[in-house]
Amino acid sequence: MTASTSSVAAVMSGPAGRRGWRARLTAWRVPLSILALCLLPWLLPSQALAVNVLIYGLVAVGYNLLFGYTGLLSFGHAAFFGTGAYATGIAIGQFGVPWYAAIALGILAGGALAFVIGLLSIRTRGIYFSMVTLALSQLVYYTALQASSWTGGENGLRGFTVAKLDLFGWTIDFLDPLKKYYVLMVFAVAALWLVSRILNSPFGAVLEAIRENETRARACGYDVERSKLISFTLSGLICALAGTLSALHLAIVPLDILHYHTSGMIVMMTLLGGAGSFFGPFIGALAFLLMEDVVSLWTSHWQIVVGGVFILFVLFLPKGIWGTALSWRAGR
Amino acid sequence: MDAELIAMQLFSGVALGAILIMVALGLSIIFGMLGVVNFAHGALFMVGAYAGLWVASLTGSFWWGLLIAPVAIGAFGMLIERFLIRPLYKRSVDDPLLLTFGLGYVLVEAVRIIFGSDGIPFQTPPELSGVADLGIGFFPIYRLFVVAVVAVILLLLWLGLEKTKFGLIVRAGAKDPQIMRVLGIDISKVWLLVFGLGIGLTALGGVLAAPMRNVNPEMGSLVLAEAFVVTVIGGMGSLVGAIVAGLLVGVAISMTALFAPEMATIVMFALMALVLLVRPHGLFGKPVRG
Amino acid sequence: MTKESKGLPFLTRRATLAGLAAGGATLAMPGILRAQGETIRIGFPTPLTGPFAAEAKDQVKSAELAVKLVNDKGGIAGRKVELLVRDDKLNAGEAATRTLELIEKDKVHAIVGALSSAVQLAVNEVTRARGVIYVSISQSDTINEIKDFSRFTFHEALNPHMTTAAVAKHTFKPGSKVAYLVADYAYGHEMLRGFKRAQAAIGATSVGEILHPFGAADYSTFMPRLRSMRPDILCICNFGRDQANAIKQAVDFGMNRQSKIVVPVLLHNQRLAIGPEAFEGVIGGANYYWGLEDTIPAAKTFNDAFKAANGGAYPTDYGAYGFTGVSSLLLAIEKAGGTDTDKVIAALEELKYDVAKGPQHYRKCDHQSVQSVLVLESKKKAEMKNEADLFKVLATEPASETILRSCSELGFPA
Amino acid sequence: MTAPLLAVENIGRRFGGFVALEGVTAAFEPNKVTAIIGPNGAGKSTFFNVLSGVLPPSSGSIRFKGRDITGTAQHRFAHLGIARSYQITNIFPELSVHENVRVAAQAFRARYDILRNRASMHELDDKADAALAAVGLTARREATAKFLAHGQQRALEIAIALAADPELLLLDEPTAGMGPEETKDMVALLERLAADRTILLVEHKMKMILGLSDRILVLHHGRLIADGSPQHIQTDPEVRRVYLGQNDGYA
Repeated sequence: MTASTSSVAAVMSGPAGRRGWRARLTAWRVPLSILALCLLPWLLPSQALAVNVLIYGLVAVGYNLLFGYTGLLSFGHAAFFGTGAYATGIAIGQFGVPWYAAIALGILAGGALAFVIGLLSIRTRGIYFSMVTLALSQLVYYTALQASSWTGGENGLRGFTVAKLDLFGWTIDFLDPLKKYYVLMVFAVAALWLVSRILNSPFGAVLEAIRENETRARACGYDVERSKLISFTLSGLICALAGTLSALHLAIVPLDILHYHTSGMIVMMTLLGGAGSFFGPFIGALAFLLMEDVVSLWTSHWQIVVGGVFILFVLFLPKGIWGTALSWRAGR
Repeated sequence: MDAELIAMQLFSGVALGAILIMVALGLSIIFGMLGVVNFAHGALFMVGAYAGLWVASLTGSFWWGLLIAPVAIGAFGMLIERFLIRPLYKRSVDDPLLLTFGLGYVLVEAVRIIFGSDGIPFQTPPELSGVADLGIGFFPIYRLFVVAVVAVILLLLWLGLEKTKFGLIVRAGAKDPQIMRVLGIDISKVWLLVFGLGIGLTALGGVLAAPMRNVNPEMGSLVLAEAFVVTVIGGMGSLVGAIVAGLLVGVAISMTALFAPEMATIVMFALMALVLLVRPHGLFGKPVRG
Repeated sequence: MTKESKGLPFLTRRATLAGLAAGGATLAMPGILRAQGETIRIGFPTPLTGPFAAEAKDQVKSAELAVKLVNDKGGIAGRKVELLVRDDKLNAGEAATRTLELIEKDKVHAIVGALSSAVQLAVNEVTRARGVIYVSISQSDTINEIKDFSRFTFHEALNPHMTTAAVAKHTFKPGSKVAYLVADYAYGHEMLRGFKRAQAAIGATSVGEILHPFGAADYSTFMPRLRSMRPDILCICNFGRDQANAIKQAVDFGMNRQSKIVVPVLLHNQRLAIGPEAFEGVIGGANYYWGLEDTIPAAKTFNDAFKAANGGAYPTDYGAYGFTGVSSLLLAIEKAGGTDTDKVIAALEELKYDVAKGPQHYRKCDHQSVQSVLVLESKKKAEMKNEADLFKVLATEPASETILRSCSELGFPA
Repeated sequence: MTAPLLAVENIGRRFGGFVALEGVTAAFEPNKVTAIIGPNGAGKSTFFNVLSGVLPPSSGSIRFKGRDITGTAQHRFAHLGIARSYQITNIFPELSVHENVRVAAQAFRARYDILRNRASMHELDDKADAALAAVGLTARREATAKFLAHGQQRALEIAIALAADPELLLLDEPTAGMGPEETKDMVALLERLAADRTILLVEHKMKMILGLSDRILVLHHGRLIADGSPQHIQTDPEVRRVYLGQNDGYA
């Protein structure tokens, strides 16, 4: 699936202007994302849902860097998402660290874990890579369950509600859902900008080369393992950021955030929207959460609908919503 | 700790491993032959248990459930291979994995709709209930029966693989899929049967587990994780690996249960991580090239 | 829910009278409130999907019954009551999101619900920060402690401490040898702590404790060791599926021949799911059992109303929480004469209610509902008179603060 | 004699008990075309894989420009100035033709740079365009690589190797699967390249090798059995014996 979704990516690497609308779309992708995110809370049924789309969209964007652009199917990204959240919650709740420093700590903790898990897992290939990431992330899950004096165990982490944000003499009411959304959005946008930069950078080209043909990339003179490790770590950093935002938003960290079901959900969202495309992950998160929200209002059997839709996508629209839309427009 | 207790503990580890082997074997056969990582394997284990229960309640006999359900679910597995997985062979190896992941969701929810989300009692068949005195301690007769059934299945499987033409093809195909094309064998038919066999085995595991663990829609979730651990430790695609690792994990869990019981789940994943770091392709697996 | 209106009298005339006597606000300014006429909205997050879906559905039915009974008699001061049910999927993160939605978008006046310790603590955190009243209906000791205290939160459910105290009182004897199989998470540890305190008070002895991983499917590996401890009583301190599987496998290993199996909470729906054979003779605590109707009039009234509204089905233990939780809240709103948060809190703190299981009230310091604890024994199949005739009521531990931890022990200033 | 660009000494390679290569010693002078031939299973691929760093030799040493590079990581070989192409087309299928070559050229400029915009690195575009021009693919610059015809993909394969501007070019059957017309184009391309580069190639097409090579090495059962000019090899009795009855070698 990773290979088939990347004609989008091929276009991006060409010099701007040569491919008309697609190149323009690429050039404007960050401003367009900002615009869409600004409108999001006004378009969705609730602001809490908008924040969730923001957070899960960001996780999926981080995940996409590894899965969509580097071609590595990790089943352990819940570990970085969760570690970011736990580190932020613990920093605020147990050490009284200010919120912005707690965000930084959360990112660092999740990134450090990603580096370690990456170091251990990128030596394996293919399906084994998926399995090792799954196993290591489950170890993190059970560790969090056992270390209940730090994490709250199965009860989850609590007691770090941030009601007001103080910054440069300004005070923002963080309980106001709309203000909260826009504050969190600033961080998400910064991450999106960074991802866009990475994709446009020389390193972005290396990742795509590795995804397309690892052997050849190595023959061309790239240290494939090292590049994968960097990609893995960057991906983990972004997921960790999403985790810190989730902690600030919910004011709790549920243990489930570390479970492999969360990893599976991240994979599903990314695929649903379109792996290997810039907008895909966000669109996937939006579609997934909206579907779950709407379907669960009229039936408690929402899982059969979500699972069924996912199967249909794998079978018939492997490029995901956005990837398919792009190919239609391109007439291919 | 006295020796009798340790011996009992070892024995319960083996009994635990027996169910793990049933599930992991199917997972491993399917991966070895088709290159498909079946994420719906746990869900099909659960579906097998429900099917066994349903047949048993219709016929009034556990034995019919034990006989019919695995065959029926194996046939259902063939339908899955034919209509959902076959279209994906030309694509990336990730696609069947993702599809079966979605399929797991659908199967669990379908069972909730049909049988309710609560779980259903599954009584141990009266002729197998009660405990037996093993000399070192007491052990449920039913669990002894499970070990025996699994041993018989393994024996049949071994005979089938070693002594039949189909077995020859499967063994050759697991080593090198290319060779079947050369020999002019219709691979798609073999794959269909292998997938059905793998699913039948996990369904049998489900029926066997039902009288011990009751039946509920989520029973496959933990089993899937355990089966992955076993298959990865043994080496994906290796049948001997699945058997050895199944016993290894069973005994590891039971020994941890004796000395550090709260670590009994974590030990499984730690063992898996350790094996992978030392031997990335598992104890009996072949290295992946690429 | 069916719309049939049988003109049932409001269940708790006594409670209503108590409310009127204490507050009197309803009579004083009904005009203003009626003019307002805004619907009273109560958010109800509960795990409609997942392993406790059956309990959740019972909770919803019971909560809807409580709302219907109030609406049938014209609402509260002319305001209708609406129950907004949301699926929390037994996931704390999901529950927090749904609660935020209920507060921010649906502008609910209060929240009732949750069915696990983690979910309950998550909802507690969200409502505490936003000053929204929350009636929690799930068991936990943690939530009683000062660290998680919210003055907006009231605990309608039993907690592990009181349940284990009651169960131990009626099962442990001086000199009993007790072995424990405990789920290794907060709730399991809380139950163990409760039992051990009671054990010390009674003069029984512990012959061993085994912690098992939370959510395990197979308990066979613990059985040889438990057997070798030769206990008189085997206390299985876990919940739901874990409990069902642990009991079943203990019976498979013949543990029930050598020991009495005791659990803190005996679940109605788990007993239905596993069958009478495995549970035969198992003793455990409960907040409610429909069989109470023989001795308690309020139970009879509740059972009849529930059966009338739900095609003859009997209410269950966790279901009853939905009824008692929502009813107590509505009584307090009525007493406070509206949905003003501080007034409703004051009313809840003063409230004496008896809506289903005998007298209850919320303790002032931690807002724990002081109530009776039933000690039940699972019946033999042969003794069951009908499908719902599951348990024998061995004892009813009366509502009293003596089986609760003291306020100072929980960290509240004296 | 000029100093050799590449020299291998007593190279051996085993796979478990199987000896794929044994005691191969040879030196390669700059700006020469050397062909490596031998029947199937002679060890040509293994030899190529050792020379390009894919497999470390089990014994012996490799010197490049006088420096011992035995055991160097594969990706370092490109940086030393050794580039290779593959027998089975080995390109980046979903990337554009231009990007295929550009990313190869980039390996020497920026590998872990995440902050610059690669669109502004014009010298890489120019380098890629030059390599594309050299193999005659300029017209297909924007096409997605997987949509190219087979012959064009083989040319792209060479262009990717050329983007590194290597001193030593290792070509593994550059004309594999090509028709006569495409082969002719490829030979012309190789002749142009041979002017200022050292080329080692594995080939089966004898006519082509005889016309193109300055020197031929013959491997058999992992051993070097002949080494010399095309004329010399044609008359070598040992080579004739090895190839007797093996028509496929003379296609």
